[in-house]
Amino acid sequence: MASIQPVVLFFVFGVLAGVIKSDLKIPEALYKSLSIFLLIAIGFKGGVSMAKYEIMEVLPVALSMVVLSALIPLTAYPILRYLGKFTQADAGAISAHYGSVSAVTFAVGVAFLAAKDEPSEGYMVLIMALMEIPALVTGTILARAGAGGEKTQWGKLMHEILTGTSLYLLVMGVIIGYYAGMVKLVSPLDKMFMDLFMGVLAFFLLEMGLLAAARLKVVAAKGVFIISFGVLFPMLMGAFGAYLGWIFGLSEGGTMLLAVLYASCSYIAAPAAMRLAVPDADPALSLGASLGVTFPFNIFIGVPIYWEMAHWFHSIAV
Amino acid sequence: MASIQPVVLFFVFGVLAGVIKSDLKIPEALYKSLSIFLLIAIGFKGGVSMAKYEIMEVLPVALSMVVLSALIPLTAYPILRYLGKFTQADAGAISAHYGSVSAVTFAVGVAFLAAKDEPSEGYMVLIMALMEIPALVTGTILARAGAGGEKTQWGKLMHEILTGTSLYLLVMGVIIGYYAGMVKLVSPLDKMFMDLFMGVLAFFLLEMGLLAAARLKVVAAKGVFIISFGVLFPMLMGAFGAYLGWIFGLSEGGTMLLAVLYASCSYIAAPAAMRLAVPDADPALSLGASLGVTFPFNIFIGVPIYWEMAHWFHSIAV
Amino acid sequence: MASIQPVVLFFVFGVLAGVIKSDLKIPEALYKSLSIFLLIAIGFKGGVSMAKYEIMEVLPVALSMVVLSALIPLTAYPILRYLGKFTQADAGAISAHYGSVSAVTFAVGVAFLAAKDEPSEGYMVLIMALMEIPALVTGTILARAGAGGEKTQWGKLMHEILTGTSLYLLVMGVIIGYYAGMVKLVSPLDKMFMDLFMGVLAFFLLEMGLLAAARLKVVAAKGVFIISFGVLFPMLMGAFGAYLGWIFGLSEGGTMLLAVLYASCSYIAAPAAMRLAVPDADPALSLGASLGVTFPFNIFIGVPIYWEMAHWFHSIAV
Amino acid sequence: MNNTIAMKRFEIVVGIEQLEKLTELLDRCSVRGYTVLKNAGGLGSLGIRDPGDVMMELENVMVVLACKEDQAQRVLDEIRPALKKLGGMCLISECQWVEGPAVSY
Amino acid sequence: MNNTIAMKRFEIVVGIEQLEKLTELLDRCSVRGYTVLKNAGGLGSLGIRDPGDVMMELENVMVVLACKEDQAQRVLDEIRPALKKLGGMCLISECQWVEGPAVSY
Amino acid sequence: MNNTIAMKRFEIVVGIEQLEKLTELLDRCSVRGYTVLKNAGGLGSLGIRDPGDVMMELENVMVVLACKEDQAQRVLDEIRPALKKLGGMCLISECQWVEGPAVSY
Ligand SMILES: Nc1ncnc2c1ncn2[C@@H]1O[C@H](COP(=O)(O)O)[C@@H](O)[C@H]1O
Ligand SMILES: Nc1ncnc2c1ncn2[C@@H]1O[C@H](COP(=O)(O)O)[C@@H](O)[C@H]1O
Ligand SMILES: Nc1ncnc2c1ncn2[C@@H]1O[C@H](COP(=O)(O)O)[C@@H](O)[C@H]1O
Ligand code: NA
Ligand code: NA
Ligand code: NA
Repeated sequence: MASIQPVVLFFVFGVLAGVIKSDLKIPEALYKSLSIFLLIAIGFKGGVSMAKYEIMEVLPVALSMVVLSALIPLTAYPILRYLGKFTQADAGAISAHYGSVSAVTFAVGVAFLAAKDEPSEGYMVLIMALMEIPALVTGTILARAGAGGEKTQWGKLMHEILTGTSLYLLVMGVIIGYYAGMVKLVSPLDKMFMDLFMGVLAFFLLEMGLLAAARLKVVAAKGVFIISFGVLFPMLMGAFGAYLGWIFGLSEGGTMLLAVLYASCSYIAAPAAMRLAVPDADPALSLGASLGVTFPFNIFIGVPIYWEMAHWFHSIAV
Repeated sequence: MASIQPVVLFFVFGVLAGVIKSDLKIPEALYKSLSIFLLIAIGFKGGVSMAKYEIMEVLPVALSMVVLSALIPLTAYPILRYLGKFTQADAGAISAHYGSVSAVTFAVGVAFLAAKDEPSEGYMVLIMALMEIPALVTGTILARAGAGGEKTQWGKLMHEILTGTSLYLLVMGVIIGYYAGMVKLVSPLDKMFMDLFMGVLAFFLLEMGLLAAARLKVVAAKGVFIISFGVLFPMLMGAFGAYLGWIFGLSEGGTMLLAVLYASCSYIAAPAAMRLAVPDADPALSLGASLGVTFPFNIFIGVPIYWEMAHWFHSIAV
Repeated sequence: MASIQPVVLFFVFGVLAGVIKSDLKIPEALYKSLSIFLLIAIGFKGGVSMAKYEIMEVLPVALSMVVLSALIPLTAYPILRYLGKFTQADAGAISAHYGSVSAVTFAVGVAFLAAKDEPSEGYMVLIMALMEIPALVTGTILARAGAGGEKTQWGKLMHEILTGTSLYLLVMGVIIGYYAGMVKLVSPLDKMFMDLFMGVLAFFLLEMGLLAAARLKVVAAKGVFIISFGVLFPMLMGAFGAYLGWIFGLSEGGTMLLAVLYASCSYIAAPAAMRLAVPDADPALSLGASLGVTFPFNIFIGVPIYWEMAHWFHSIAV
Repeated sequence: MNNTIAMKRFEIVVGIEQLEKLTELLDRCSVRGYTVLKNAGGLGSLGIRDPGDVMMELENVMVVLACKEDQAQRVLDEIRPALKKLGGMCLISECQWVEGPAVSY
Repeated sequence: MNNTIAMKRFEIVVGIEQLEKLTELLDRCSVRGYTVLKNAGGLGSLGIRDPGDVMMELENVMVVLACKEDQAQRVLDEIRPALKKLGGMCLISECQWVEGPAVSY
Repeated sequence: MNNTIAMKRFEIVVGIEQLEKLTELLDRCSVRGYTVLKNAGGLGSLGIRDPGDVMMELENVMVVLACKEDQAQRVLDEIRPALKKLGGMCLISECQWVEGPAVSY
């Protein structure tokens, strides 16, 4: 009954390497290659299992959960702006990060379920891919509404959001996986995108550990509020996600994954979009909170808690 | 009865990413690593299945097909020079590209056969590796014969051709695969070079799509003749290859692969050699045609057509 | 009854590519990625099989073999200093290289045993990881004792040794593998770290061949003594290692691996440490000997010889 | 120095996202040669840019350009107003062009 | 040239392991802008350094820096003694800074 | 500026396939120091070269070199005729070498 999976130990050793100043370095090209792999593989896996559903049956539910995720930045913003006393730009940018999702946290959640042999809905991946859109749009509006300065270039921003690498690769993976599932030609591709998934995730988490160690130092200097926010806000959103999942009748595994999506926050797509949309926000703040605090919290403590939440909701009624 | 394999969808999404100007980028080091992998793996696979033949039995047939492939540039040249009105340098360089082969197109052909469970001769790989030689030599002669300017440095050129990365890796793969097949030690290496083949091809096709999208734009500006050539000439050569394969008594699968070899054209070895041998040729032209037009044509439309051709020849007589 | 494994042919082709001046190049990022993979995978494998032992039972034996390995540089130094007439700095630095180990040579040894289906003790990996420490410390003392110049910065050096990439990744691999073995969650990670091991090793050996070809040229210019040393000293140490392994009651496979560890020499960790600790030593000399001479000798000739040695010792008494 | 031509040397540093605009501008000035060094980092009014930081993805390019005096004035007239949008830095110094076979200035 | 300010241009090459110390030194001189080019190689008193040699792992960085005369003197006074520890090379030349929107010197 | 030596600064850009010939040439002139920046691109008489274009594989290198006047004349005399074969560009400018512990010029 091991609650810590071997794969997350790679993250621990990455952090440790940063802390003890080991000269361990992951080549930039490897980091980028692994992240391309993970996004495609996550999408592909989801797409293959979506091939088992009538797509039109699940779409309304999936889209509802995407639309409702706009509530995340709307909740985060007032907390950050009025309790945290952040500038409008920073509060909006951080909201966008927390409304968005972390594919790697999701992957750790999937691995957690796999170790427990718990099934989940394949279309959670599609929700993940699409959740970026309301989060980044809402966050930008919050950051810019009424503010002076240059006008937001919405065309450019929407292009960045809709064609951004992570959304593109996830959706591509879903479509190809779905097609492969339909025509029953998953087989030679699964050797790469499914069998190697966990091993690639291990490497990636090692690098994430190195990156998080560097970020944590920076965010610690930004004060205790942002750290508390990085721990408490995901718990709140995780509970909200679990509640929604239960309401919408997802399986226990799916409920937990929705909680993970709501609780996790972005450190790839959101920073790129916010750099463009809210250049006056401080990226060290949002990245520090999401990568330095919330990401480690989620993969170690959050994921098991969200599982308990899902379990609890499913135990109250049939 | 799916005629489009999931793996070629990766190419489609690569092109699409280029068209919609997604910021998706494949790290250069990944692209090079994947191409090294594919060349070794293609060679290795071929070598392993060659271990089943008496090598001296197949060598004459294989070499004949290699020698006959010199007819490809000899056919292409007058068409390009007199119908297409290209300069001698350009006509020769393009001929060299079309006489040479594309290992990735070949790989798509192999995947097509695998999905149909059709066998083919392992030594087709050896033919592929060696076909570069007559093509590049003939193309250079055509480009330079009688032309003034600096003398062709044949020593340097032959060194470039014979030690060039793609020929070297293919031959190396064949030899190691052959040896491994003979001593029955294929086993731990196949986990890499066979099981992962399709997954690696998927990544590679994604990048090829990005590259082709960029090339197509350039070649489109060069006029309609080169685009027509890029579609019609491979069909002609594919038919010729299928005819030869049938004459030489290859299996249906082998016949189709020979058609693919004759029809496909190079975008890695040939550009490097032509840069050296025919520096006054315009690489945008030859690369644009081979990568922007013929490559996509072959993997989507050509491969199934060459299969039908092989089928047709084999149905006329026993 | 093949004595040469297919995987070492990749090394041969790497050397050949260097000799014939092929333009084959392995991207730097790939080389670094593969070496990270190999170190983790070697550690992981060892850790998984260590999970079968009572750790406290094997620790004393393992540590003894580590401590005794300090004899290697102590033997090498006088030979190099007084027979070879090298400077104190060079003799010390080369001693450090030969006292240390080569993870890839070890991997070739493991592959040799795997092809013979011979078992070995998993904790050999731990010995390998730790052997760097006495070798580098002893080598540095030999190089600097009594010498003038700047004082050795022991703090910095010990930090470099203890947090250096190879030691860190090996130990990390061992710990995660051990944990995964204990909680019985090896399964999804083994698809990466075990199944692909040989394929990755193949790529790595190809690059090692390229590197060795370049190094051999340099070391050849340094005279015949260092080349003889690079062949004979490993044989001596291999015999010593085999003797120790037999004394300590290791299995035949384990005895052979200990011989390999004692015989092999470092070309990654030691150069980095010596650059820091003995900057006045000539790295072309130590690297040339270890990578250009001893490494190829060991993987082709040494490994089978060490196996015979292990066999011979085990045949004298029960 | 013999066989050399007195010229102006421009050294321009901008964010890589501006490179296309910059080369278009140079094309408009009919510049016939320049050298591009990517993967640059640095410190400026917008803070630190480090291309090795995979999370931030901030990269500079340095463009070095040699041209004759009159051409230089044209480049300067075009680039000065453009710098407002491009950000970054532009230095001009004196140099001697060593005459070779090709004229790419 | 109009709208330009006469400045000094520093061009410093050191081993990458010294880069942190160098930027700290520049910070101490209150320098407000510089450009860093990594992955440099070269020949010097310590022999050849080639960042492409995976076994040797020797890499240089080039730091380019434009600043006003008074600032330049301060940088020179700091960097000259430090060069002893840093190794490497430091060149100074004249240049003109093209005035842009931001002042990062 | 005190403690500095007046020198010539060479800035040479050639295709990477010519780098070996160039460094051999510099060796022949007994040059004792230079810095090499690979992965450069650019525009010249032979068109655009972009090391990021994996299909074309065209890469430039920039070599920066500081040396004393007399040495400089020797380098110039050697490099001017060689440029015909090497292609590329060579600029010369004035600079001050900051005296450090090592003499690598
Ligand atoms: N005027 C110039 N200013 C800066 N770099 C140049 C100039 N002309 C040529 N170059 C560089 O030299 C390389 C080779 O030039 P070329 O041999 O004329 O094509 C080009 O790719 C540029 O990187
Ligand atoms: N004084 C300077 N010296 C050298 N490079 C500079 C200087 N000021 C700015 N830069 C470079 O120009 C880039 C953009 O500057 P900025 O737009 O002011 O942030 C910086 O990241 C530096 O690489
Ligand atoms: N005369 C020079 N011209 C250009 N670069 C130099 C010169 N001398 C040294 N360097 C650079 O400075 C680095 C360190 O020099 P050193 O510490 O003398 O080995 C060298 O690797 C070169 O990149
Ligand atoms: Na979220
Ligand atoms: Na062909
Ligand atoms: Na040893």
